[in-house]
Amino acid sequence: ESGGSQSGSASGGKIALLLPESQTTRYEQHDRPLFEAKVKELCADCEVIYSNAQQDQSRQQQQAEAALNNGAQVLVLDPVDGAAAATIVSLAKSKNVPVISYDRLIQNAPVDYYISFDNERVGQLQGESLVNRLKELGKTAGNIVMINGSPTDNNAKQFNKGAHSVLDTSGFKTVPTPDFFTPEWKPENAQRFMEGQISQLGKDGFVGVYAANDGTAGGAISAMRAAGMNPVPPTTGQDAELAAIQRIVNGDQYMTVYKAFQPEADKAAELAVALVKGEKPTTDRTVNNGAVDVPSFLLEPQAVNKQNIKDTVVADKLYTVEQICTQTYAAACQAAGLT
Amino acid sequence: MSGAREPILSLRGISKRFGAVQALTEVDLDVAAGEVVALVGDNGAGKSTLVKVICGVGPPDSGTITFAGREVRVDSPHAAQELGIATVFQDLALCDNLDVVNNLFLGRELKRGAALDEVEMERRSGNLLRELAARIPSVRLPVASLSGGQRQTVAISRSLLGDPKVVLLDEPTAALGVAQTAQVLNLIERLRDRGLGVVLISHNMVDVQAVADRVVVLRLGRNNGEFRIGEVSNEQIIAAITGATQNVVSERVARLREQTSGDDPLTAGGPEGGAR
Amino acid sequence: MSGAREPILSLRGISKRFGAVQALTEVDLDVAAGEVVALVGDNGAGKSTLVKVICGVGPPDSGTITFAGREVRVDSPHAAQELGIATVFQDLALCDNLDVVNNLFLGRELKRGAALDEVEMERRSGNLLRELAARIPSVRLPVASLSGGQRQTVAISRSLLGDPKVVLLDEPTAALGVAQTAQVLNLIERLRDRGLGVVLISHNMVDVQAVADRVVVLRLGRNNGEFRIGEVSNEQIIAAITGATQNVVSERVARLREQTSGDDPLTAGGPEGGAR
Amino acid sequence: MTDPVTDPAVPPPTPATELSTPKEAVGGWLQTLRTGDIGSLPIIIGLVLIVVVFQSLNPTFLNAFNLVNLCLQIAALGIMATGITLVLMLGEIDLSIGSVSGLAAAVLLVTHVNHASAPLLAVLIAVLVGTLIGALQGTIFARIGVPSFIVTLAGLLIWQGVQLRVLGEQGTINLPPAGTLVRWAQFSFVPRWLALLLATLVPVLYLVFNLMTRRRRSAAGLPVMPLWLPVAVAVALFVLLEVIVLKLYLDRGVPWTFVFMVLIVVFFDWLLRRTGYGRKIFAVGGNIEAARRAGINVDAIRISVFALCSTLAAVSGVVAAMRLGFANQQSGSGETLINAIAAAVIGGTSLFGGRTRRYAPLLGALVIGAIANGLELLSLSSDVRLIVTGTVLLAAVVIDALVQRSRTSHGR
Amino acid sequence: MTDPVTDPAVPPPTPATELSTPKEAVGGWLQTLRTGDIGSLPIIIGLVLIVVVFQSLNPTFLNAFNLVNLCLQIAALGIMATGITLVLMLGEIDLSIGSVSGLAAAVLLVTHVNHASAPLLAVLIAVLVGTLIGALQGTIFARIGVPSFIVTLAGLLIWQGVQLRVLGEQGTINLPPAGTLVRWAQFSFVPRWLALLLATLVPVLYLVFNLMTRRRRSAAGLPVMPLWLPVAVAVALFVLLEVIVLKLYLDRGVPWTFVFMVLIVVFFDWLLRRTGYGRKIFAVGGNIEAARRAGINVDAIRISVFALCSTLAAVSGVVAAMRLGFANQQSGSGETLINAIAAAVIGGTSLFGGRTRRYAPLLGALVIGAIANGLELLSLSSDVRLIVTGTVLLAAVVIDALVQRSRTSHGR
Ligand SMILES: Nc1ncnc2c1ncn2[C@@H]1O[C@H](COP(=O)(O)OP(=O)(O)OP(=O)(O)O)[C@@H](O)[C@H]1O
Ligand SMILES: Nc1ncnc2c1ncn2[C@@H]1O[C@H](COP(=O)(O)OP(=O)(O)OP(=O)(O)O)[C@@H](O)[C@H]1O
Ligand SMILES: [Mg+2]
Ligand SMILES: [Mg+2]
Repeated sequence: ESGGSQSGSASGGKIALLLPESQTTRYEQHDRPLFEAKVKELCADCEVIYSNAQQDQSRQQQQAEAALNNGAQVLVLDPVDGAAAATIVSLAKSKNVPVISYDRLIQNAPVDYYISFDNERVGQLQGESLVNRLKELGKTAGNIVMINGSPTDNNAKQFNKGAHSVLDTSGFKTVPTPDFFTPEWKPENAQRFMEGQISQLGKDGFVGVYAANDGTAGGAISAMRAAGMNPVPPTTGQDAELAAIQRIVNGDQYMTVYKAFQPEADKAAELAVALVKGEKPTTDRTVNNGAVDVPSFLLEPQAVNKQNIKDTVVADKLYTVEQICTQTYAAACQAAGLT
Repeated sequence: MSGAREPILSLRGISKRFGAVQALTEVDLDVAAGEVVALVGDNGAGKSTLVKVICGVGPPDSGTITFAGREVRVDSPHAAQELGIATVFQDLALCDNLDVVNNLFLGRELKRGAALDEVEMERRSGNLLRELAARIPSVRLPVASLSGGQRQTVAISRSLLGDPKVVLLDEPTAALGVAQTAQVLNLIERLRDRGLGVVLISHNMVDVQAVADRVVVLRLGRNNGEFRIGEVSNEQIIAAITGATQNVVSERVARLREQTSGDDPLTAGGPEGGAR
Repeated sequence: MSGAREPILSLRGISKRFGAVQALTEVDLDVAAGEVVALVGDNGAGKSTLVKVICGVGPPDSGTITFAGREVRVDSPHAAQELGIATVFQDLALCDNLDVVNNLFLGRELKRGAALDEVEMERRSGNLLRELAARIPSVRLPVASLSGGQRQTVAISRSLLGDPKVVLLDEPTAALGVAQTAQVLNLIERLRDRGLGVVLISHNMVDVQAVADRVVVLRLGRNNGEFRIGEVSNEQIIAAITGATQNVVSERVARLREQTSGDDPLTAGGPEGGAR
Repeated sequence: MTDPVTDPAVPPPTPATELSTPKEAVGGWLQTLRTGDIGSLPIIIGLVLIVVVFQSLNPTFLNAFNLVNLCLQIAALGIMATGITLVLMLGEIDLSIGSVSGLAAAVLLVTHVNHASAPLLAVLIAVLVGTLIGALQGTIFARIGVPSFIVTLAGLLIWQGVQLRVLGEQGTINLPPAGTLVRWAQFSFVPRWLALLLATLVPVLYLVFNLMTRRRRSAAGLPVMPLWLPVAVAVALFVLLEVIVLKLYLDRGVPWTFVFMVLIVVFFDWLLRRTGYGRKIFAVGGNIEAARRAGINVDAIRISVFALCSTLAAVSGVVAAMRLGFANQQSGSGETLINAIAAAVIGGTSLFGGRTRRYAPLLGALVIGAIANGLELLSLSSDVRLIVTGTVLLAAVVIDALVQRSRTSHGR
Repeated sequence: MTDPVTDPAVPPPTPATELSTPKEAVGGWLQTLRTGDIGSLPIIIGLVLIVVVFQSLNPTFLNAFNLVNLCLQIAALGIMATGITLVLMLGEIDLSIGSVSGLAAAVLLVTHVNHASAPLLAVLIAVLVGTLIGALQGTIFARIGVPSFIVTLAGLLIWQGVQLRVLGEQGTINLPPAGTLVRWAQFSFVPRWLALLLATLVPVLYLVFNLMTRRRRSAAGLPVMPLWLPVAVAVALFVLLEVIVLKLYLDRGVPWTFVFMVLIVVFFDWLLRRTGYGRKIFAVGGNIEAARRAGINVDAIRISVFALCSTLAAVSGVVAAMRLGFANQQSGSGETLINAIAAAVIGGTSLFGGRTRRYAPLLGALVIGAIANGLELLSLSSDVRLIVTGTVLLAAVVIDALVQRSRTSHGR
């Protein structure tokens, strides 16, 4: 038979961690080290096989095959495309390897567990924060420029759906129609799009900007500042990148969505180690993925703005105050009470 | 020999312009079957351009081409081949990445079922080249590695493969050795005897005098005289080519004759002096 | 004329192999200043290969090159140029995308400050080409649009620009018209008179007899005899080239003489018969 | 100065002997081996080195399971590389192949899943879409004269747009997990006996054809290779194939998709080298003006080659979709294009046209596939992975370049 | 048959007259215009059409604000396209420019922000990194003989890996929002008076140089263009520049980054066409063997061109980062590479080497920039946007191809 069963001793088990991309910092810089650390802590001689699919589903399939070949006993799979990862699950099933659907839900497949923040919830959260902020500023109507993620990324569609569920009933109007999706999530593309919107609508033609993540938010903000808008209208983001936190401190970006990677990674590691040891942990919730009700651990994403930076990302030790408050942002930090 | 006979190929009023350069102006040309017509002229006179007009590589701006009594449009090399016009180009036009056999049979490969019949092509190539006294180390060498004369031999052999009715040879012997030149001249005579029409472009008056029946002179893209071999001296042809009786060639001859006082250096070495 | 004089260029035991083809075997060659050496041989004899050895384009596998009394390594065209060796290649080697002026001055452009002096280069090009009786419509045409002879004239002019000590001419007149050929022969004589060493490769015995001082014969990549002009007939040279006294050339001559019964067609047309 | 001396060592100049003495023939063959057709050897050496390195870094690399995976992984790549090889042979480029493969995948899924066409019909439609696209692009290139780079760059964008359109709202469409298509691409393997039979037949047939040609050649008085050569090649081939097959059948065996890809590579190799059509492609790529003057219909060749390339890209997209079990907006995007061209080039296809080595797409796909596969086993972080991939890729080709270089300095 | 008749209409064959009769000189110049150097006209027509179409679809397109944005948007692209034009002139390719630009951006940010280097020093270091990379890649290509496609493909991967490494944990690094670099790239505009002065000086200088050359030519007895031509061009140029400048100063004005890009394009155009170095690049791209035989150090040319290309890619990356205000892992990825090559090709650079039109990178960048910019104003869905982009791109080049084609059928 294959190499899969050759090295499968119970204690020194192998756990595969399959992550989808490296273009945003979170996976390589947070999820992976956190996960690996937790596994080490729980099971000293367990080994983590790590792969990153660089946004390419077929590569992820290849990586899953490689992991199984390497003797992985659990797949912790964050699919590039949740709707498309069923093949990997069936491959794993054929080798009796359990699959944990990590961060993104694998659809239409007999997945064993699901740990995540809900993508649609992220979109909702962005929409809610934006609308609340606008109301705070005394605005009840106007255009919101919407900058979505990549047109070829299914997750971008889910963020978009969540955001629309809030914005469409808020009294504000999203522009343009149809929705703009940023090719490749590239900040440069978002920047150029925003510049076009400013020419189109005028600098006073919109009240806020919905940007799907921090990269596109950064591009949009640069466009607005270059057009001479200062301060810029409230702008959303996602991922809690350090650069975004700094922009928030500086008052350029209004908010970002922080998905606390630590609890998510820790939970996944616990679960994986348990599965290696042959245990079957139970959960209190299930999510239907089209095929089965998947036992699930659902974590709540958090909106981060100038007010709660200290209580969220700093408290979680994601960033230290020194990291955030470099010389450039020292004054703004002072003002925001970050010291 | 010819003259009265019906021409197989007949051009009337051919003109062609490249941007600011008027390469051909109202040129006429007749070739009869079984006749060798030498087309001569100075560099840039338009000889190669005329050849390209006939063989469909560079169709004329105006003028008519009559082939075997019918007016034809030769707007592609393929059309010319269909008519039975074979050409050796001055710039050879071989595929450097293909070997000798493949260049010879390019466009008219021999088949064996769906695949090529390499064995038969190779055999025939060998025979064909032997006929022209070619010195080619192997017919499986890419033509890129052949010497100038070897390439020219390949190009000449190529033109004989398709059983043509008219053969256009644009300076076919320019790069050939003495033996190979003699073979090509022999070959031209054989072609004439088989009833083909041959157009030979050459700067070598000895060769022209040796094999041509008629000489057509181009000068600055226009017809500048036509002669029957045997009724004309080299001096007269050269005068028509250069457009003056007093020219650098006659001057050079005169000067050398003076220096060597009577012992004409150009024909020194006995009666074979003329053979190149 | 030469012979006793110290050679400016001297090759000893040059061998070169291309895969299975032994192109040159232990070839020797001497050229003195003020001497024209004709290098003759059949197609594929290795003449062009020898030229490429001398000018650094295709360094030899073994053998030595002595230039002006010093043994030298010529492993790049640049090295050859530094020594003062200029070459006209059989395959011309012009840049089709550049115009005549730029091809002429390629690698030795005239400057005016940091930029090129286009005006001066154009002026000199015109003069240079005029000297060779070139018929070129405009020196600003890309060489791709020139006729065969025009290209050859450009290549020859190119070699004269760098004030060389030795000039290698690989079939320089192959594509030239009668007037241009005469000019190039005149030019070769002028070069000799200016004390340059000239190596002339040609298949045309008339030209060889006209300008060469000495003839070196290559056959199948080896030295096959050396003659002084004036002491040798064309027949003897051709015999050395083809390796037999009874050969296709002599046969052809004999046959034609028979047919035309005494009126030698190769020299028909008066004493100028030898001029091409 | 001296009288002519006829060197007695010089053979008589009868051309017949010059063309066919057996000694020279062998020399000529050795020459060919040393110059042109040694061809694929350096890249095979590169491949072996890659295998050795990865195996030493992670012993699971040469597992039967992993080798079967490798076969499955490179099927789509090899097919696409075959297509682009044809275009590169013309000295042109087709940037649209990735998008075309993605569009074909989308069309397959939509017709098969959403419109419930029979599997074969859906495949046919998807492939036909590729053919039409290729013919269109080829025509714009050949007839209007827009550079192929621009035509196919426009294609890259346009067909990706169409792909998004075809997939519509759904974004991702799954194939029925137990359907014919998925089964064929993921779970169909050649029966062991058949694989062993094929592994025996191939060298035998090679030998038989070789001997037949040999006979015809001697009958025609042409030089022939020494007899030991085809025998040695056949034996080597036999041993290699048997070892591979036996190894693969420790796991699932030889996938049909892999066999399919190899058949495509072999067929197009035959087409290029043994048919008049292929010869014309060589000619157009080598010297387009010479080809035109030889009466070849250059436009027809160009259009047909672009059509073939797109067709193969579509086939590749279909195979990839079947193997993945779905198609989405990303099918065919990203590195698909560059990997295919890289495979062709690594295998020995010149970007300048007119030159390619035997089975270039297969060898190139093996190199790229092996690198990707081997690296997956090493659990590297993204940055290191990228750096290593680039370095190994370069290293695999350097051997080839060095061999070429020393060859050039010996005269070719 | 007849005696030779010397045609009286034929001019006497003294070559002197053939080379320089004024009539023929004008003919020759018209010829040049019709054949080679009409050059950029068709693509300018394409550009005008694009502008007309977009303006009619959305009248904000020709807004001063939008035009200023367009200038800002194409600065980085134009610089990168200038670099790749040099490589394309050799008939080679550099796939690594995107990665190099991304790496340069990362290096800039890390040195400037994390290690607090002075802005100029940081820029210098980033650009130098590009130069070194280019020299390295060029050397591997020229000396070892690995095809440039493969060397730079390896580079594409390796430098992206290094970029990730350099950016490290943070992933995204902000430039100080009010720092020198951001200010220069986003908020620095040429003063109005200076812009107007330049817009006047350029045509005047053009005319002066032209008349000086004219004088030298007649002094040397060479044919000259008719006098009205440079005057007409200068007047047209003057009007065009004034209109554009006046328009742009309805908004912020002419950005310095744009001026910087134009200067780079003009400088390299001059380098290519007016210096010995550029002439050597033409020669190597046109016929490498001829160049080698002319004594040109081909390796040196190749290495230096790759170094220049990477240097410009790095400069482009720096400009892009400054304009964006930050750099992340995506800097330089995706379409950056293909857009740069496309700009060069659209502008009239041949992929086969040895041919490029005047100011090709600028014109190409304008076309690509205008299409992208115009489409942003149209609110299209992603699929339609892709399709339209591809179609417009193709359409912009078709005019050019048609002109070329009719020209070819007239003999060139
Ligand atoms: N493609 C072209 N573009 C522009 N001009 C051309 C082209 N081809 C030929 N010419 C010009 O047309 C004229 C005639 O050229 P052609 O090649 O017919 O001369 P030729 O008589 O064959 O001369 P040669 O004896 O040197 O071969 C020349 O002045 C040449 O420059
Ligand atoms: N690059 C090469 N590769 C392989 N063989 C070559 C190469 N160059 C020349 N040869 C071979 O070397 C031999 C000599 O060639 P060379 O060009 O020197 O002949 P040549 O004397 O100049 O003939 P010609 O009179 O036809 O120009 C020929 O048989 C040729 O096929
Ligand atoms: Mg000619
Ligand atoms: Mg030669």
